[in-house]
Amino acid sequence: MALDTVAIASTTPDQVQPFAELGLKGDEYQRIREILGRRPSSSELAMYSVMWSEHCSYKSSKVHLRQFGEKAPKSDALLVGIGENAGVVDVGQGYAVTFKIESHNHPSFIEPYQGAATGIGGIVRDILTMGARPIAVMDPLRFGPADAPDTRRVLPGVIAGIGGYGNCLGLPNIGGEIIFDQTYAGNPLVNALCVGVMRHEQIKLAKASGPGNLVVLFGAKTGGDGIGGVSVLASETFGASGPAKRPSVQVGDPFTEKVLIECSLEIFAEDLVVGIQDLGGAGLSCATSELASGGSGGMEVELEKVPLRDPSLSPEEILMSESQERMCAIVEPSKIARFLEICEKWDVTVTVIGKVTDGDRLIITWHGEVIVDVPPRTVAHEGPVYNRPMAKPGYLDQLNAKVLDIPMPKNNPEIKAAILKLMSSANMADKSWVTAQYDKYVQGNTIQSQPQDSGMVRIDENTHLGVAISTDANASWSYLNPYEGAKLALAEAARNIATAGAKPLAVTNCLNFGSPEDPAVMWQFAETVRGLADGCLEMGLPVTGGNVSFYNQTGDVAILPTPIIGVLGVIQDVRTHMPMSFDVADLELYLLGETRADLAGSQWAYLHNERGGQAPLAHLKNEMSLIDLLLESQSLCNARHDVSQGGLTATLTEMVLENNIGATVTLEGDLATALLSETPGRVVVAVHKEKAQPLIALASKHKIAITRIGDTGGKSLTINDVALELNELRAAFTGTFPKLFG
Amino acid sequence: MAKIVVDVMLKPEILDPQGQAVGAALPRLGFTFAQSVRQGKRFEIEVEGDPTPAQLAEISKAAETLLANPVIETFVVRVEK
Amino acid sequence: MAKIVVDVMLKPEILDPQGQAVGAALPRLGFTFAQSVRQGKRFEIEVEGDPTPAQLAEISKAAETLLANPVIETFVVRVEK
Amino acid sequence: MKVGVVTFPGSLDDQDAARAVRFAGATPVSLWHRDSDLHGVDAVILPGGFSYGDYLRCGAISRFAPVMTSIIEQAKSGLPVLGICNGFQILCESHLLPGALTRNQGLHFLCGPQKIRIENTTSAWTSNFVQNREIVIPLKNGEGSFQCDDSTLAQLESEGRVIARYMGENPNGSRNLIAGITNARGNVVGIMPHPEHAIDSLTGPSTDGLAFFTSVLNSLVGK
Ligand SMILES: Nc1ncnc2c1ncn2[C@@H]1O[C@H](COP(=O)(O)OP(=O)(O)O)[C@@H](O)[C@H]1O
Ligand SMILES: [Mg+2]
Repeated sequence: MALDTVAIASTTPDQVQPFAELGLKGDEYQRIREILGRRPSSSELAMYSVMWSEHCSYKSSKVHLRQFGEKAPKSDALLVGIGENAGVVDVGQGYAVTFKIESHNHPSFIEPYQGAATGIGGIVRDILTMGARPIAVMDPLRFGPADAPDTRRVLPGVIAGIGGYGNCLGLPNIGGEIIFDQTYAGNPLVNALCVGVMRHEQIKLAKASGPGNLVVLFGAKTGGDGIGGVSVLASETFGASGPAKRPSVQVGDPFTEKVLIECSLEIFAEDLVVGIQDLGGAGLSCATSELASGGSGGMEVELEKVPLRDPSLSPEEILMSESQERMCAIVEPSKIARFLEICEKWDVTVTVIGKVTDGDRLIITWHGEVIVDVPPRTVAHEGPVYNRPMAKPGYLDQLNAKVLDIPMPKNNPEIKAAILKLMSSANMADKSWVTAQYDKYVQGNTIQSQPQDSGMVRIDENTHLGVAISTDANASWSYLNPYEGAKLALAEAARNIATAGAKPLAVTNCLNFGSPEDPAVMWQFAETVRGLADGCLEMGLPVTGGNVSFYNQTGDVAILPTPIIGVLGVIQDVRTHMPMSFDVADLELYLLGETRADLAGSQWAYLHNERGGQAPLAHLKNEMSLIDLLLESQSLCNARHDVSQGGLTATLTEMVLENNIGATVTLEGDLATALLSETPGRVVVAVHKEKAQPLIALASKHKIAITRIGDTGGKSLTINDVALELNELRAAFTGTFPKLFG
Repeated sequence: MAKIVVDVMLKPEILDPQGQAVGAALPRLGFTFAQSVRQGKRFEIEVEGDPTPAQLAEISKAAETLLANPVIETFVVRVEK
Repeated sequence: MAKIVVDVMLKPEILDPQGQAVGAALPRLGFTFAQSVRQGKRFEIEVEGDPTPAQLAEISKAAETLLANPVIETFVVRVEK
Repeated sequence: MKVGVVTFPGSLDDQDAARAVRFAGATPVSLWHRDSDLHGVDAVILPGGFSYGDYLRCGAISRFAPVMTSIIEQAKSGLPVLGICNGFQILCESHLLPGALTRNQGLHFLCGPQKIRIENTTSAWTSNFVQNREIVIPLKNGEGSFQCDDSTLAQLESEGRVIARYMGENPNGSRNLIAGITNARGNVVGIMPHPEHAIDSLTGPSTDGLAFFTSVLNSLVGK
């Protein structure tokens, strides 16, 4: 079959089109016909089908995500909000910071190395697109059971991919998470966060304005990557002979991206672009329609000018290709010469493929024939919106009502065994087998990285201004109560910023869920968004952007609802940052916050396959007081560490092992509960003796419970009458990953 | 001792940044003969005596599961003297 | 179009951790026949028409200066149909 | 005193190297890979990173950059040159230093603080160290295993050209635990771990790395 043009489409209204194979519903296809007043050409069909996919259009989540705008707290810090490639916040001194999380879950299951690598590549381009220099990455991850054979395939590949791509870009990896759970087998979560910094006046937006301005494509050549789905169109176009094979896997080239970053930054520095957009999901379809839609609407593109890696690509395929390491800029004609010169300097392929017009249609031609003629807003921003049915899962009440029946350690030998068991379990064990594969020093601005509570980077060497970021999610709690779970994750991330000495400022998120077509999953999602929006309002933190990943499920079984919450904070002087571990003996140890019997959803429950019970409730007022206390007591403390998964056991173990200085601790009440409960809102603090009184006074001012729990020093962690030699504890803690993954 | 060779190459439709880099470097050094360069892996496996067909089949199996990733790569097994 | 192949292998005396890792993994997967495994690189270079002896000499030159590092590697150039 | 820092496409630690030069009290001058003019610098640093993506072999493609032609020429007549990590790989590929750096024995990229011992304090880049001083600086690479034939190894050892050696467990399979070497003249030094990331204890594991950069200033003044 020959080229399908708009002219042909107008005269062949009855031609049958494979919209269902492209994932469009019957009524969605009808809507496209109504918008265009005719059937779409095959190129238009390709564009609408990708842009109206769940991934690009947010059709199931949009009605819920609105709350982030509606409930948004007043914040002077927000410079660019939801809707752009990434949100931007003001961090003072004329600096703006942009950060965002994206998921690359499914591709990482298919081809772990390339899937994860291109996940990093994609989020870095989103940050670059805002006009910012990317300065660090983070990687919250979830896998199936640690000892499952498939995890042994997926995890090392994912780690190598994240390291391989991020290291080659020269971006320090400053944090992340690795959690294992049965529900992630077959659905690993590979979320990637990037943070970037720029001056206020350098912020760039995705808009094509100014008729006569040029549409410029630069970066890698376009190949057939990631267009498996569109091959139905290609096969029609090519007829019986069939197109060359199309890869379903995208392969990344970090070197090309590194050069693209430097080239783009030089272009930005000389103020040579009017608007810019990266090419990610849906490739050119997305970039052209979003740029046009962001401006006044008119754009003409000559598609045959796109430089190809594979000359056999059809126009439909070129529009949908997800080849990596490409950008699309809008450039004034008077600046194009300099633009091309900079690309030449960096050996970056660059082509003018079209121009902005004063019309309101996006028109794409192929060797002179019009193959696309659409109102761009209908492609990019006015896709279908669904209010999907939702229902609280039937099992939940019963699950919440369950009285926990977990074996608790009863005597000293059992306590000791429990500590070793917990700290050597894959979820709690030392992750340096992973993090040693990531460059954390590059750029010379990393103040904190793994295994600290949050990652921290300096953004100005002279004024010492810095930012801290933490990502957190507790899917076990979200499973028991998605509304509270979202708030708790937010609180934890904010707390992790404050323990390090930074003030929480803004929020990003990546919402990983099962199928939105399952009312129970949709309910989990809606409750999560409601919880996060309420929580952000209460804590005064704006949501600046994020990402939704649906369809993470195997058959009927969805993953645990996993809202990864990222909080960004500011620290005026990075030299005052607070590490998680003490490096001297004879400090006093205090616990801030109260411990209750919160074992539901805990790691100890997980180790005993207990999923039931009631998640703790989030007390955000209290969390905010705790944060105030942490920020005000900065100069009094020597070290402090958040209490979260694994309870006090994990906090104390991590503190003593980090610098190899032990501690003697005395805990009141039931020792097993004190050690294993995961009550939120707690922090362990180490202070010099003479600073203890002022700290206690501040705590009482902020109405935060403070308990003296012990002293630092020695070569063991001794809790009441249970003594663990640091070497023994270390062996348990550090042995697990090398044993599992070599 | 016989030598079994397994050649593993990226499928032609898959981006090969390594081959591209080499292809771009050659002309800079004055070598202009190459139309395209692809880079792959070569495994040399030594076995005792002449390899039996069963052994070769086993090696193909190993190539498929370990030496190559069939999602993005193809491979060829052959005996080299 | 002809295909010229350049095989590059580490010299036998140079440590080959990749080959070693494959060699160690094979028996774990139930393949017990391998005496030793070495991993190298394979370049496939496409040239216009049948390669002339002069072209092959040039390719050998390119292999020596760029594709292989003679300090640690050896190489073989051949034409493949 | 001007110290050139070369930027290849894919160089990553060039800013860090320039910062280290400043910390040491000299002026960093950035040199572009395509530019064969060295702009009158008194010494040159080839920084870490993945020049040209480190495809093929680390440093194999960079060696042919125009700037390297000038550096190779002037190094032969005594210009102090320090190659860090990727820079060390480039120096070996350029045959300014013997041997080669190959894939880490554990096959992973490895990043972390590394203890090394400075064993040669006569080179242009190590003269400010005390002999056998043990220092901690970051090691971060995927291909840092130093390999050479037996006779080269014997020569390096007998001539005292091993600049630095890894302490403790061998992190990557390097022969004789070699972390860095120098040429016979002592002006060209390659080191796998990163002294430029250890000049400020706020961002690095120590300040032990600074002496590499002050050393070259001293050796230049002494001329
Ligand atoms: N969970 C979420 N919370 C807040 N904003 C979101 C969320 N999911 C998506 N968004 C916002 O919706 C917009 C579109 O997202 P997306 O299509 O992922 O952007 P891109 O294609 O640039 O990655 C972005 O501004 C993004 O920040
Ligand atoms: Mg984007």
